[in-house]
Amino acid sequence: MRALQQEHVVLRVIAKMLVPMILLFALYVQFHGDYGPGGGFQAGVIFASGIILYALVFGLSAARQVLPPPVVRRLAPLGVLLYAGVGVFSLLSDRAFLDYSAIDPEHPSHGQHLGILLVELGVGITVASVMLMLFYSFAGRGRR
Amino acid sequence: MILAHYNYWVVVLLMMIGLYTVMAHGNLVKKLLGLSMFQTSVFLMFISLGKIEGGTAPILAGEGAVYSNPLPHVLILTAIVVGVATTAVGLALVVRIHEAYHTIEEHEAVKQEQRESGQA
Amino acid sequence: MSALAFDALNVFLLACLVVTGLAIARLRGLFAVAMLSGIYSLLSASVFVLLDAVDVAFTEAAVGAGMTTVLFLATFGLTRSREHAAPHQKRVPALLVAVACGGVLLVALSDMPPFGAADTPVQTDPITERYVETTHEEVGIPNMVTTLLASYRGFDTLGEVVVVFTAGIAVLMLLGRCSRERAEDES
Amino acid sequence: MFAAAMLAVATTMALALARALLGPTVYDRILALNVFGTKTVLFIAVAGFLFGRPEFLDIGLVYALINFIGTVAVLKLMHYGELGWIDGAGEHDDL
Amino acid sequence: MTFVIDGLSWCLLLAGGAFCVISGIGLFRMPDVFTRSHAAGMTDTVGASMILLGLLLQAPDWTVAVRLLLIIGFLVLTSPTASHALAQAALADGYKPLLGRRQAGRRPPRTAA
Repeated sequence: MRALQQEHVVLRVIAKMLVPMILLFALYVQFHGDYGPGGGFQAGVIFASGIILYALVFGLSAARQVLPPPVVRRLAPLGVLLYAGVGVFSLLSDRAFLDYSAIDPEHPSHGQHLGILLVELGVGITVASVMLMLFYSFAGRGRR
Repeated sequence: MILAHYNYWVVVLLMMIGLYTVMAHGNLVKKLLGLSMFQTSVFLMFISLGKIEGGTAPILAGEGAVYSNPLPHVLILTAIVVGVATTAVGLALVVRIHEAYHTIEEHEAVKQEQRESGQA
Repeated sequence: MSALAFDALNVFLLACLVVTGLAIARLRGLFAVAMLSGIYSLLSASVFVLLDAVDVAFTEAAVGAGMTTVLFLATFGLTRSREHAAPHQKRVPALLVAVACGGVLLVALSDMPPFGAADTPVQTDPITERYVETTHEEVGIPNMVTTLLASYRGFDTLGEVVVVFTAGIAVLMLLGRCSRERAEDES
Repeated sequence: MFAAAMLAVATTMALALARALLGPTVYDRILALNVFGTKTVLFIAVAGFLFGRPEFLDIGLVYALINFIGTVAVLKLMHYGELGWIDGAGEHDDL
Repeated sequence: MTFVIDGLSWCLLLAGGAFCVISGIGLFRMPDVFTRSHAAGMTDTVGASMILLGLLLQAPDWTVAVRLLLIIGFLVLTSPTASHALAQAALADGYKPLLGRRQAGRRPPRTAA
C-alpha cells in the first residue's frame, strides 16, 4: 500500500493545488448565480466534488477528518430548514409563503435579492451535504 | 423538413435506446444507465421546446435581445440534480442486492429467490 | 452564417449523442460503459450550451463530470462484476416495445411545431411573456433562471430540495453504518 | 475564423469519440474521455465567441476543474479495487 | 493595431486548431496506450492553450480574459497530470509499451492485476 501511494506524487501535488481552487470556485458559483450561470444546485455539487477529489487522492479517512459524517448529516437538514425558514419568516410577517419582499418591506427589490441569496444558500448547503453523504456511504462500504 | 424536427427525432431515438436498455439487459447497473439515458432524452425535449431561433440565453443582454424560454431551463435544472440523487438510491439498492444474492444480474437473483421460496 | 453554424453543430452533436447511446446499449464491459456515459454527459452539456440553456449545461457539467461517474464507479467497486449476456428471449420483445413506443412518438411528432419557431404555444403563453418581460423590474437580477428558480417557482424548488434530502436519507438507510453493523452482528 | 477553430474542435471530438468506441483497453477509453473533456471546454469557449455571448466561460471552467475527478476515480478503482481506503496504513503521513 | 491583434489571433486559432486535429489523429491512429497518451497529453495542452489564447485576444472585457486565463492554467495543470497518472496506471497494470513493429496487435499480458 505504501509503495503504491508514493508513485502518485504528481497526483498529490496537483490535487493539493486543485482542491482549494474547486472549493473557491464553488463559492463563486454560489454567490455569482444572480449575474451569470450558476446557483445553489451547481455550487453544492461542485463543492462536494472538491471534497471527493480530496478523498480520492488523500484517502477517505482524511476527508472524514475535514468534514466528519455527523457534521454532514446535520448540515443536510439545515439547508432545507433555512429555505423553509425564509418562507415561514414571510408567513409570520403577514405575507404569502416565500414572498421575499417581507424581508425588507421598505425596498421590495432589495428584499427579493436577499431572499434569493438566502434560499440559494440553503439549496447549496443541502445539495453539497447530500452529495457528500452519498459519496461517504458508497465509498465507506468497501471490503474490510 | 427533417431539420425542422431533427431535435425531436433524436429525442425519440434516445428514448427508444434507453427503453430498450432498461428492458433487454438483465444487469441492474445497465438498467439504471438506460434509465438515465431516457431521462436525458426528456431533458433534451424540454430544452428544445424552449429554444427560439436566433434567441440567446435568458441572462439580460441589453436592449432588443430575444431570449429563449427560461421556464424549461428551471424545470430541467432541478431535475438533473434530483436525477443524480435518485440514481444514487437505485445504485444503493443494487449494492444491497449484490450483498444479498452475490449477483447484480436480474434473472440470477430471481432464480435464487425462487429456489429459496421453493425450499421453504 | 451564425444560423448555419448553429444547425451544423446541432446536427453533429446530436448525431454523436445517438452514436454514444447506441454504444452504451451494446457494450458489455461496465467500465467502458461508465466512460462512455461520461462522454454522453459531456455531449449533452454541449448541446444544452448550444440551445441557450446555460444554467442547465452548468448543472450537467457539475453533476456529469464528477458525481455520476464517481457513483457508478463506486458501485462497480462494490459489486465488481462484468455484465453477462442478456437472456435471448428478452431481447426481441424489448426491441418490439421500444420500436412501438418510438413509432407512436414519431407519428405524434408530425404535429409538433418546427424546432426554434417563435410562435409555438410554449413561447406565446402569457406566463412566458410575464417571466421574460417583468422579472428584471420586479426582482432586479439579470439571470432570469435564478429568479424563476428561487422566487417565482420557489415552492417548487423547495420540493426539489426536499426530494434531494430524502434521497440522501434513503441512501444513508440503505448503505449507512448502522445497517452494516447490524448485518455483521447477525452473521 | 471562430468557425474554423470550431471545425477543428468538432473534428477532434469525433476522433476522440471514435477512440472511445473502439478503444481496446479501458485505458484507451479513459484517455479518450480525458481528451473529450478538454475538447468540450474548447467547444464551449469557441461557441460562446461564435454566437456572441462569451461570458459563459464558467461552464468551461467547471470542466477544466472537475473533469480530472473522473479520471482519478477510475484510476483509483483500477488500482485498488475500491474508492475508499478505510483502514489504509500510513495515509496521514504526507498530509 | 486592431489589424495586428486580429491577425495574431487568427494565427493562434488556426495553429491551435491544427494542433488539435493532429492530436486527434494521433489518438485515433497510434498503436498502443502509451503512444496515444503522448499524442493526447502533449499536443492537447498546446492546442487548447493556443485556441484559448487566440480567443483571449478577442475578449470584449477583462472578466472574459481572466476566465480564459484561468481555464488555460487549469488545463495545463490537469491534462498532463491525468495523462501521467493514466500511463503510470497502465504500466502498473501490466501493459508494456510497444518497442517495435512486430509487437503491434499483440494482446498485452495482464500479470499485475
